[in-house]
Amino acid sequence: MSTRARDILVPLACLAVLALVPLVATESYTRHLFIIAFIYGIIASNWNLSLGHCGVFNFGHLTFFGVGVYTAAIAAKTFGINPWIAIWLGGVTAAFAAFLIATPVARLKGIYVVLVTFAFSQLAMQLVLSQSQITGGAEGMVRIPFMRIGDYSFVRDYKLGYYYVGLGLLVLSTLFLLAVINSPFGKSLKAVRDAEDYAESRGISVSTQRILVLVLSAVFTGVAGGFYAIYLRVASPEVFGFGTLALALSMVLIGGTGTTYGPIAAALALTFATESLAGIRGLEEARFIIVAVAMILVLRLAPGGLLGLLNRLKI
Amino acid sequence: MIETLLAALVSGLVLGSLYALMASGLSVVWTTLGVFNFAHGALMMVGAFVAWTVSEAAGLGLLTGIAAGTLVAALLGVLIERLLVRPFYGHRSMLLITVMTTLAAMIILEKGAQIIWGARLKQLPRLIDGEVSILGATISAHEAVLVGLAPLILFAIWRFTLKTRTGRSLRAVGQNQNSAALIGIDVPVAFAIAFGLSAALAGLTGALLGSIRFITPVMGAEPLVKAMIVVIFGGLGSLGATAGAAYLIGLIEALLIVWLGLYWTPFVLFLMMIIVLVFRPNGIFGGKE
Amino acid sequence: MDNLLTVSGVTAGYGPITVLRGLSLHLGAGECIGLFGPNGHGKTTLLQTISGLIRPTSGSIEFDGRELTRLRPPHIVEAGLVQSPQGNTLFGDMRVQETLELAAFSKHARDDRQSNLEKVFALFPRLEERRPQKARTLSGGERQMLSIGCALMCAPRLLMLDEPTLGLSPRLKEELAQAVGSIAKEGIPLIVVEQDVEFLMALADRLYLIEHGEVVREIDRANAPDHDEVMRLYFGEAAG
Amino acid sequence: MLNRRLFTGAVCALALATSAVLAHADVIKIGVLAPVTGKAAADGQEMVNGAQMAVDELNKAGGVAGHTFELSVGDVGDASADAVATAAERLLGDRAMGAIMTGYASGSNFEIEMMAEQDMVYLVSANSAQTEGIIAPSPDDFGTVWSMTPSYAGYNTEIVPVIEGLVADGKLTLPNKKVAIISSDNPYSKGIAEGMVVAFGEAGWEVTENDLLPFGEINDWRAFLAKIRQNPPAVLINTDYVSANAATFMNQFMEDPTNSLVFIQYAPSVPEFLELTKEKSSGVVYNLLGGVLNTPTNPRAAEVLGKYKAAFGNEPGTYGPALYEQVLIYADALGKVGDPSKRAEIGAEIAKTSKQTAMGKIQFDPATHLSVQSNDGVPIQFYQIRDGERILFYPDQYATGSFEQPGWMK
Repeated sequence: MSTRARDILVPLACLAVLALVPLVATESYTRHLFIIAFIYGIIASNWNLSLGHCGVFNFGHLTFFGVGVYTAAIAAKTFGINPWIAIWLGGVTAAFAAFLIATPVARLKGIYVVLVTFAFSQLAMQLVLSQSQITGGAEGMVRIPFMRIGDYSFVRDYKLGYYYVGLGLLVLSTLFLLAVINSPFGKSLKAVRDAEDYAESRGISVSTQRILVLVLSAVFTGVAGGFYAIYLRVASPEVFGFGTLALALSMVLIGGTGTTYGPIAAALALTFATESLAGIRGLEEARFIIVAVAMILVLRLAPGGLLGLLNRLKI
Repeated sequence: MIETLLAALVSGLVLGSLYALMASGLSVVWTTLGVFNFAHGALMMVGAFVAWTVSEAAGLGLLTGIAAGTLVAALLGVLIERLLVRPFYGHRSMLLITVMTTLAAMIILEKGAQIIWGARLKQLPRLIDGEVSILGATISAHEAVLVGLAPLILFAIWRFTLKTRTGRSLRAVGQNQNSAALIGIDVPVAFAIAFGLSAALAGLTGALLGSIRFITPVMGAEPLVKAMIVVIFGGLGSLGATAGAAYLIGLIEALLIVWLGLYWTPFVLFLMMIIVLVFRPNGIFGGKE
Repeated sequence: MDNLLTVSGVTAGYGPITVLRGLSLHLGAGECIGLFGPNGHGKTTLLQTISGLIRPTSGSIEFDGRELTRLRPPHIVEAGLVQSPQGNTLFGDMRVQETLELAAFSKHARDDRQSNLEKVFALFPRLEERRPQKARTLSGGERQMLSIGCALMCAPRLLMLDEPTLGLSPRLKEELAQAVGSIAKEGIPLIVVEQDVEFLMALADRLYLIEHGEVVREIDRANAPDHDEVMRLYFGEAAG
Repeated sequence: MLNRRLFTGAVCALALATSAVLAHADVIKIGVLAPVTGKAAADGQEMVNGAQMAVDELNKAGGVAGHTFELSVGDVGDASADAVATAAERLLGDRAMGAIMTGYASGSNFEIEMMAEQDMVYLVSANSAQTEGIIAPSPDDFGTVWSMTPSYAGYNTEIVPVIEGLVADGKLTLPNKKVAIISSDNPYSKGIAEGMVVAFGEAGWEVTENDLLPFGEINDWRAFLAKIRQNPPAVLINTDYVSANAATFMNQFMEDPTNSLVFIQYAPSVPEFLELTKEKSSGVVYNLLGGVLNTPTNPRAAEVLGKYKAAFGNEPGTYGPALYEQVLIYADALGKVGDPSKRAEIGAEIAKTSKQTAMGKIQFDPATHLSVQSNDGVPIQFYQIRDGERILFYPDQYATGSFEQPGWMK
């Protein structure tokens, strides 16, 4: 099979399988896991746009997600905006937040990027906690309106509706990422990552590019956050917490920073793998250790991620 | 008003001493290897737990416990260097890869501690009981010991890096690895020493802190963040600047708590950190690049 | 086997890029040799490979009858094979005195630390003046002197100098050339990498021309070409 | 609200399917939704232990209505919404699941709606204000969800008459009528602090400090205490319920105590608080609503505590006994209904509960689904810690001792 065909046919086949899953998985638990995996897939693959494709080590990516969560929650609950619109508002505010973070970060390098973006995420969490009359503070917001189409309510359909909304968002996000990566802009990203000085000598403005890439990576991350709030009907400050960050990061790394599909595949694999361990009593702590060890092993043995490894082996 | 200010001053001194011990360890690894060790706080926690096991559970006394905590943390530090840092030397994005591997080490240590020591809070007895009054503000005698001990330890590290062969070799490796190797310094050994020394400092700090705060698997997280702020303020590099920044941040924090309340203090500290990073990435004491 | 150093068939490089391609050369006891050739063709890589900074993919390096190929830099320095790297700042934040003291790091060099220090200061009086200064504040020539001084502090049995006069003013160049000459006179065997072939010809017993990671010509004092031929060798062939 | 009718059919179909499974199953699973890992793991372990204890006991007695029980744990970790929802979904998705218990799972209790949507029996201990907020607008939609804790309103107001009563009885001498309050930014602490400010104000007290802290780990209370020492109040109240924070507060207060009665919300009831403060906390006052009522007049509590200690080797806080009682309340209701798949009926049976438990006599309020607070039901209990002992001094009918002026007060 030619590479070209493989790049198109394999994802399409996967998509077809995912589209048929709800016919087989009729109980809501499995569907729920898929929905959570789709959300993490969007987070991880978009994070990979800045981390893998542009080499910006953004430690505040989950801030964009959190901003999306709270935007949708406040829009839908406080202002009564239709949830279908509210989730897209999450993308808008996340992009704006990304712009705020990106402006100072664009000029920095290496560890400083890690530290500033980390500080920003802490700042965002403090803001959410302190503005409790708007955000619900430490306890968050509950009873966020759910989705419906006409008379069809997305509650009590065993998550069928949410499954397809989640899958749809994942597809849109992936198409968006592919479009970005294959555009001339996307190609210039690689140039910056691999040879910054050379890129600058060719007239590519590195800082403008970094700002743009952070903003682009925030859009669907924010939308995913909005969907997360509407789907779970809750917004709570734990989304800024370290646990979510570590999990998403391990998805990016295990999936492979060079690919678009790697983090998505890793999101699906890790969600189901950790969940299958979660049911075993006594292993609750151990599953985090297993994920951390897997992350180290991938970094040591297959720096391109597991999907990158498969690609190299021509499977 | 004056009394409140003095109380803040003393409080800042206690915080500053703690931050100085934490940050100097972080800084030793950073200056020698160019690695930002996110597992530093977790090593501190391990030091506290081991000290507790030896001194309380096994009943061998507090000083033995502190020594054991320091030693175990040091060994773990060497192990982390060997397994999680050394394989990536010379890699193009070594700095960022080691951010991730040390993060993974942090998760493993924290979760492992929870499995080993359980979820219930623990505390060590104090080195000395009773209270001490400084400038009209009262702190526990144990904290007074910490305040006195921190400058001594910092001074010892400073002399070590300045005057001893091993200490100088760490500095040499930090400044130019190849040249260091060419005069016969064993670079990997220097890296292991730096990591071990830094981890020993973390373990010692943790064991001392375990008498003031409570020992939990996540007790290292907050001090790590503060140490990060300190190292950034001081400028990633010199030990003296780091120590100065530690006391400065401790004082600022204590004053902020008085003026703004505990509520907004962390917010302002993070904001300051961002401003310093953006406008003076080499720290407030650091020179231009 | 009389040779102090034998390099045979060494292939080495940086990651996927191969720089040295089966290079061989040797240095007899008490001999000084010079390496020259165009930039980027492997002279520095060769020195780094001998010092153990780069591990060769094939070939062998023998020093004083001992196989060095798999040894790491500290053990090579311990054996007495020392390199003074190309004009760099060494350890910018360290003082001159400190740097020199530290340089006597290996076990065998430690005992002679004091006498070696005196020798270095005798050789480079300027360094003695600059003792309390930090390395980053030194001039280019002084840095070069410090670098050579450091190498001497290691009590070398074979000293490798990588372009000791690079980028220096003619006056300083002269000063350094004299110092290197007196090191050679003291009986320390040298391998010197230089662009200045005339300087090499005056110093070395034999010269190797290195191009594309190979020795393309060995020049003996006996069959020494005249100045014009050297120039042609150097520029003509390199360009072609 | 919930668009019920549309999906009644689907729900019925599922109910039939599950009943087919459950009717033949000998083993009913009891889920525990708890923070088994992460910061609150100590609470989570205790919840699991308490439920395990009840399950073992029921099984030893031969089960209920022919069914035996098995525990299934859903870890909510650090309580992020997806972790809670995923753990809840896993438990809900298990066809053999008969009921789910928790002390607390999320801070917001949002999972209550997930439970109600599937008519899952869900018994909760903490966060009764959030529970009330979700259930009170339409209690009928939450027929299977019940809270062991009464409304927190008592926390806001009862403290004033209790303190004034102590003064009137001559057991407590106060230097002035000032009160200083510090709270932490979470609905529980903040809500109670706000309620107290009102209650003290109405009783003619002067509130000298009313500070708010960020929610989380607090290692240094000295700046606040310095302000207290400037203007010592008669009563010093801290509503931060995190036991480590409260223990630090107590230790630092005792470095230079003022002539003030110290009241700390909830935290002193946690066994760790005593271990961590030792003699330093002798004299501190706290109260409990829905906590273990360990007095001679309620022998049930001593019995449960004794069993827990025998089984797990340490003293439990509230959640061990609470989860134990929750499982037994479910078992009672199951015994009456017989069929574990008739969860709505079991919920209705739980509503009728009137049972003497370790927390007092549990009865549920149909309007809020919370347990009812009263001196005959679940009382508010005031304790003083003295020399490592917890002395219940109010209400009188349960008292195990009487209040004494703390040693540090003049």
